[in-house]
Amino acid sequence: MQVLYFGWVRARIGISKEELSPPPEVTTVASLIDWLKGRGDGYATAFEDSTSLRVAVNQEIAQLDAEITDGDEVAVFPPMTGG
Amino acid sequence: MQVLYFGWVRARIGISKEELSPPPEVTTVASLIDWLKGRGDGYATAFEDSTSLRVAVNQEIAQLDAEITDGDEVAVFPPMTGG
Amino acid sequence: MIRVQTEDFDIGAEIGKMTAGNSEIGGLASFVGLVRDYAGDEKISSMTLEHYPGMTEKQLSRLEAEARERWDLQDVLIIHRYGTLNPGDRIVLVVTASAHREASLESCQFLIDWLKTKAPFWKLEDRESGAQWVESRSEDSVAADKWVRVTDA
Amino acid sequence: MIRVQTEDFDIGAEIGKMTAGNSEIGGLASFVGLVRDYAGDEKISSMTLEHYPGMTEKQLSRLEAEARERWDLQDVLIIHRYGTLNPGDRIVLVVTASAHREASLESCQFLIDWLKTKAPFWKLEDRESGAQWVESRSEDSVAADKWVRVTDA
Repeated sequence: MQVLYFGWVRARIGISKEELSPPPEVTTVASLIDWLKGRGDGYATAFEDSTSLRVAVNQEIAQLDAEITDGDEVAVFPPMTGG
Repeated sequence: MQVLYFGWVRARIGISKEELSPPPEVTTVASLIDWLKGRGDGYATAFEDSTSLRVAVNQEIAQLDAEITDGDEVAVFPPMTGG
Repeated sequence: MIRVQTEDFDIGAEIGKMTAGNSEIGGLASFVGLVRDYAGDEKISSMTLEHYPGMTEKQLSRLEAEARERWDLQDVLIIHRYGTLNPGDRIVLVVTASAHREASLESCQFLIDWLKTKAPFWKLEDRESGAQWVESRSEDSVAADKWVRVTDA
Repeated sequence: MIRVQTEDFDIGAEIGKMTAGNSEIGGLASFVGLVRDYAGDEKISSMTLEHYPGMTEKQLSRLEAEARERWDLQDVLIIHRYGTLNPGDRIVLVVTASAHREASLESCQFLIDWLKTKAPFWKLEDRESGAQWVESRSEDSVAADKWVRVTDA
């Protein structure tokens, strides 16, 4: 599973992209985020406040409870500030 | 008194500007228009429907009952179509 | 700034001049009105704009002042052409610049809506069937009236 | 048409290309967003825009399609820059062209409002006090939400 981070999520974690193989209990974006929190302080800080997180699955805006599988591209980022 | 015509008012009357000395009973734009109607067919046709006429006195939008005096610049025209 | 002229204008150059050296501008909205080649299903070969010299400049200056009073604007430009124009030719340019996008977009819309009914221009279209004066549209009055403030009534 | 690029753009040239040879366009609205030199009372020395390559293009194309579905448009152009920009630099250009001014003005406002909350860009300001991520504003969500149609809810 390809996981991407942008904005201050990326800055706190320290990397912009990683290839991960989460355990079988990770079936939604929310559970992925919970699992990621255990990977280090940067992740814990980045994912501290889930209300300030936005996600995309396969480059489409999704909700935290969206289901994900192995081949998906999942992105976690702050609210977008385009324009 | 300087009187100006624009748009189809000008086209119907056939001139764009004239220097006039209306009689003393002409004290408002409406009475000026009534008086002008007697000056020829072009005027009568141009001023046929007073609801489609707009006026300006001294280059300021005015109403038909606006008072006018000798030195004024009075303009009569169709609704404006700027932009 | 307002300009009433027969010559064409260069949108990029005008916007460039406005933003050069003013880095307080966050949003810049513009509108260009052009001569269309059809009125309904009738082809237009040209359009002649007549205006009221003197009053036109007064009215445009007043519109600019009104926009600046209602919104916090860094700059305003209104250019309105007159004379004979061909389909595809530019007629009018409105540019508004502000620190914030809302002010620039709203004031640009305001100016265009008011120009339609408050700028002393009249348009004569040269159509296949002959010359035809462009009539004012009731929608334009409605659009202009939505900007009237209760305190003005 | 949409473009995501680091390079600057030439507003006059873009608008010129759009109107050249299309005399069905009666109104053309545009918006340019620029980097301001201050955030509150703090001076900004530069701004770095990060985006989500792939998703950005998808989202901008979707916004263009949505605008074309809602309004009768002759043309749409969205150019969004990324990378490091200085105060006064252009960030984004939206141009909408239609036979009628209302459609061009409304759709331009719509696109800018939706870009704010639906285009995957994030902005890092280099301020006197250090680097600071630009936060999303609740007003921007309100502005974006006003375009949500009942049928979409």
